[in-house]
Amino acid sequence: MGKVRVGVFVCHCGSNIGGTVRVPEVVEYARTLPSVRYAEHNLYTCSDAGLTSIKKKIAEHGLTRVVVASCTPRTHEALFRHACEEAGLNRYLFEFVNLREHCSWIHMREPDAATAKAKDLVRMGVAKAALLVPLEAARAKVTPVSLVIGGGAAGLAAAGSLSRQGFQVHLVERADMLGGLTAGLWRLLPGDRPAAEVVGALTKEVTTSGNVQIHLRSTIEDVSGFIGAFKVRLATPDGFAELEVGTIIVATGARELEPLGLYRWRELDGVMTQLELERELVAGRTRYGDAVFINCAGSREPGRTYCGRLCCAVAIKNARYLKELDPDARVTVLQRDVMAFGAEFEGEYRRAMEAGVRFVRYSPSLLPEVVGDASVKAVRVHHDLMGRDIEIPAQVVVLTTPLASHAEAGDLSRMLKVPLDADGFFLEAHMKLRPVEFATDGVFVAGAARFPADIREAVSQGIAAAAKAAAPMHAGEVIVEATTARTDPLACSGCGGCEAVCPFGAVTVEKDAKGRPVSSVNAVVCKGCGACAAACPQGAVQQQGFTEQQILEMVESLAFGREEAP
Amino acid sequence: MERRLREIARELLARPGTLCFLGWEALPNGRGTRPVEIRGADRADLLVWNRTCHANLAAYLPRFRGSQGSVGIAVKGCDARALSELVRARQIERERLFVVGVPCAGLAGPDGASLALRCHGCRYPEGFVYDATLGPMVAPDLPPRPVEDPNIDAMTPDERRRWFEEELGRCIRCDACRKACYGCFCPECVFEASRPRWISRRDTVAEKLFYHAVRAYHLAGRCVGCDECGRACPAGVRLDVLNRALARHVEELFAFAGAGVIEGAVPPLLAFTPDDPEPYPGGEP
Amino acid sequence: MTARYLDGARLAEACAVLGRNLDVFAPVLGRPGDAPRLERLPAAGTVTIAPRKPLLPLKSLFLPDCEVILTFRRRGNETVVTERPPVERDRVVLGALPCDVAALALVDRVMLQDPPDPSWRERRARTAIIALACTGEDEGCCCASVGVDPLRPKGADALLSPAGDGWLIEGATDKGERIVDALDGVLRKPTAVEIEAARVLISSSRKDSPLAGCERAWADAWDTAPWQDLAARCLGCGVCAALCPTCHCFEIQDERRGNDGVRLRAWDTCAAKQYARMASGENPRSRLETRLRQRFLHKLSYSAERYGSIACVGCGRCAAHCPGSTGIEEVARLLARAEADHG
Amino acid sequence: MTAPFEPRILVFACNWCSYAGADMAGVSRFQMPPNCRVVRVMCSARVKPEQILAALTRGIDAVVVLGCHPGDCHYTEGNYHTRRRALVLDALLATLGVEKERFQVRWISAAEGAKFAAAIREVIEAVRDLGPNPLGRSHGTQAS
Repeated sequence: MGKVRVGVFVCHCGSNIGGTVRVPEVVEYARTLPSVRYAEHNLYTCSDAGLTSIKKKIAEHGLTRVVVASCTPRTHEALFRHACEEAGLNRYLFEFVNLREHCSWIHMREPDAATAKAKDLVRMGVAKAALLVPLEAARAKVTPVSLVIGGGAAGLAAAGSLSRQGFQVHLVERADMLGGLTAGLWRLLPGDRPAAEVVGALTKEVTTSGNVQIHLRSTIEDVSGFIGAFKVRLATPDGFAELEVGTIIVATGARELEPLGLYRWRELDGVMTQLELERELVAGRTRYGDAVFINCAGSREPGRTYCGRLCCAVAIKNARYLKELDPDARVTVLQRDVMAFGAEFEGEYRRAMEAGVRFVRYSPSLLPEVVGDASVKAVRVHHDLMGRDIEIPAQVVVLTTPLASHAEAGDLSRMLKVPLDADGFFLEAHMKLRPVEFATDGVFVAGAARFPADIREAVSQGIAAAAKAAAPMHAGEVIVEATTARTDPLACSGCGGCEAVCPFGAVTVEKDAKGRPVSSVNAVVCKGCGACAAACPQGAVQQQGFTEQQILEMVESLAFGREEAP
Repeated sequence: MERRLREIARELLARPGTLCFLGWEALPNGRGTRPVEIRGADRADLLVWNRTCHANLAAYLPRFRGSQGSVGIAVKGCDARALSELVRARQIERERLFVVGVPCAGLAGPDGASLALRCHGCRYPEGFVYDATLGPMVAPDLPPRPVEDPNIDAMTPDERRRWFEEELGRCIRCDACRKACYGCFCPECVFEASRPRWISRRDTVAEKLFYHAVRAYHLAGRCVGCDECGRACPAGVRLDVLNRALARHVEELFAFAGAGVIEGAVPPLLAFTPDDPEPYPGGEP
Repeated sequence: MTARYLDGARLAEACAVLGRNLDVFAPVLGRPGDAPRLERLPAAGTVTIAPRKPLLPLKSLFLPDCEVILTFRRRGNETVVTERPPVERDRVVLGALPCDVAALALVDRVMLQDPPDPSWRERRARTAIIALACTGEDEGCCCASVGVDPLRPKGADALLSPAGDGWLIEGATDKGERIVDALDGVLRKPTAVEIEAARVLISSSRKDSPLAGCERAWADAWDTAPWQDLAARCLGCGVCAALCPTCHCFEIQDERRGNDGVRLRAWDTCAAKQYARMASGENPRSRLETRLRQRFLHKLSYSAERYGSIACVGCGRCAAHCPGSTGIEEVARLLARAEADHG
Repeated sequence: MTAPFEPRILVFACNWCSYAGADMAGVSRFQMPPNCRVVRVMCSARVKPEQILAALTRGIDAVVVLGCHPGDCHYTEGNYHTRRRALVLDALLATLGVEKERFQVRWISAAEGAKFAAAIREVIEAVRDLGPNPLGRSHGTQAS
């Protein structure tokens, strides 16, 4: 890798560093370090003057490694790497030393100690720099085709958005029709718009666009590959199909929880779930008589502790419909507390009360009781405010159950190497910063597959996921982290430790020509965390840019490198 | 039992495609046994089994990495644990092995009569699948391990450190311990590598401490307590004290059954659960 | 030259006297059950002048397992080097065993041939060896089979012969005589009984080892001996070489840590896999059996060819410590058998 | 009259949370004693216990590993591996009689500059009280 000639550039950062650390002294010290061929200080190394000087000195002194001792790599590393690149030096032959955040700013009253520490830090940086090697970021072509798993609101929105952008889309739906849960609904809040219209609008786009290939009654059998080049095996009514896609959007939605064993559902006539109610409404039933809705059926309790979020709004909506269908009927909603978030739902809540729907609070310690022999007669409940039991006559009891994750989510999460949360919903890379992405590149999530979402949320998440998925497909290639892991096949015993700890499935152990197990890293999938390198007892797996030798050299230059004997 | 062992080996070696049978043979001086690799059915009668069969034959298996043909091997409980961990670590294919379980009621100590220290409280690998056994492979009724000598648990940290510095200080850096260890199958040991040079050749306590500490860590959750390292050590360093202590800690920390006890089980250091013990500040949920 | 007598009770005193102008080395027993170790006095543990082989042979005082030849510090582009002398003061070794003493002569053949190894030569020149007439009680002992006289060993500067609860001490060289004179204050004239006791000493060191009459070239052994079988058992642990009194291979390494470093000479062995590996990664002895063959043929054949005697003094350490219980005696037996079968 | 003992402490910090937390401490001008040297790694799971043992046997007085809060790892599960390795290393060091203060793990997010400063102060105090690292007594390079 050529001669090691290190150049050190120490920054005053105005007085931010220079006001505490005696920068010229640090530069003098740097000049005494082995393999340092040049050192200087700059008022602002990140200024044009500073960057120009770096480039000039690289040429003048034939520097092959550059160390900048200034602020934090988190803000300035890219800038200095770029400067090295402009001077014809590989961008990874640059090492950053943090003298500001990690030294001058935190030892402002101790110039001597801060200066001594700055020398240590520079020495450690130079020690590592001397061992840096040029790296090339891996590039991978991205097939401009996307797979959308799930034909519900989120999936339809995602597929529609992608097709509008001119990408081929495979839309996979295991049911025999599109629309998902929404398709079975009556009317939607806000605005009482018939669900059929919304589904129709969403569906129309994908069915009419030539870009979306719809696979009904189809399921995912197997997924291999990585961003840009996934291979997907599809089970369709007419046999298996192999798809090659660049990105994958998971929009598998959720299911309405079946309240088995709760409130005598499937035991008494007249006890039904919200979805069952809406299907009846769609089918045209108009007579219900007195109705009691029981919220939080099967949610916010041990075993399923989460709040379904939407169910309150659904109960509010349907309670009002029943009241409107039969103004004389007594419609009561038993609730633990009403989560009618946002202006619209708050409005709907008021609207329902004005329509004459009664809301009665019950406590989880005293659950309501459905009374009746063959069919529902009444619901007995402890009225929290009156502090006594009351009995509410009813012909219909509607159970408001939360959305729950699909049992099959587990298989899909294994195939895609993406995680699930404790409730079996898909877990995104970061709930705030990367809400529709998985940690695994090229795989995205939208809608109720992540967490109970209403149609608005499902659609916007679908469009967001589509946008995220479109980015690499527009670029046509992905450039991935260069500080990835790498295996030395001669040193590797094939024990599989690296494979076991890799969160991304980037490391695999397979037999070589001689039949010996050997690990290898897929640089495109690897995110450069280094967990595998730390798991390898022998050091056969190395993380480029953070090799065993580089780190140990820093440790030793701290332990042994001082002027005075330790 | 010995006869049955020979019969099994003979029958196996007669089969086409059998490479060899790993067992124990009597020492020339008749006092004790040593490992033997039998090739050819006619030599099966060399095989013996008795209380002096200390050698953990699993240590020889990684040599067959990348070769063809099946290998017969006699294993005691501890050896079986080593074997199943080697299979888990892909150092040998289970299909290639014909594993003969030897019901061991505890090996002889140095004096020939007593029970070897390491055998006290020995447990057989639960759920290990043998291809044949010389008798029922049941947990022998062995006395629990006597109060450790030295009893490092009873020492203050400072006493412990001094004890280990003195004990490991006896090490002569011959590396026999790792070469005798079934679990040290790296093509090139990290201590032999020169980039980086993890360890100095210098004869200092710190280097010895580093060497043995790293070895213990590498074997955490993989050490089966066969104490072959101790047997190989010419300086009589009590390596078992460190290995045993760490094995115990790992088993307690992660409710781990023990290295190789459950076939295919991943060693604790290659796995995790979100609800592992959390002693570190900032980790409270 | 007349024999003098050292009372067991006055051993410590004797060591102290010698310690005035010399570095004194003696077998020290650290922990019961362990083998004694040759240590510089004063040392923790008890000095044991007895026919018990020290863990590391006498050779290790002349070719240490690891020694610092020089130290260096890097400053900018220059490097400051400081050499280390092999010995500070003249040295004396008390109670060396005849097998170990004989081994020094075998290693001399290598280390003192032109060009001689400077630190070996200086250590040899500046060390007096007081051997112990050895009754060879260990099972492994067979020095008598390879031409070592355990009771009157060659190569020692003075000899201790057990008698009563002490030792008869006789100088054998000027160096030895000077040591005896220096000890005059703690020695006394032996009684007739003591002289007789020392005269009738018997060593149980075996004379019938297959190593006896081994000193010739084993031309065919390369192909005929069952190296494969030996390798099948060998763990390649290298204990045999680590403890061998005649093995003398070493490597020289520069070790830098931070900006400081040392040049080391450390023991090495042909039993180790990396021993023959070249910079290219090519390794002519990557297979265990080839390394075994190298080690044992070197001792039993090449050495005999070159110097007229095998490179083994029958101390038995290799057999005693081999986890596979295979010592050089057994190898010699196998060579003989192989020759008989093929010859 | 010798100078009072000042420990040398090595800190490994993960790029995404703890190193950023350290930056935050700097930006906030939280003052702390100058005994620590931070080495940046991408994830705390890159830190190899061998490296920690090397530092300690080479005479570094204490090693601190900082990572994201469990569950917040940038690489989803890296710090869970860090935690397991640390638990085992703790056990190993405790067995060897090394004071627990000489190896510490803290979970510090990018926002927790104050927590970083506090942690560093605590560590330094504790190690100062312990005195020099005995494991470093006879490490391998001094010209002895």
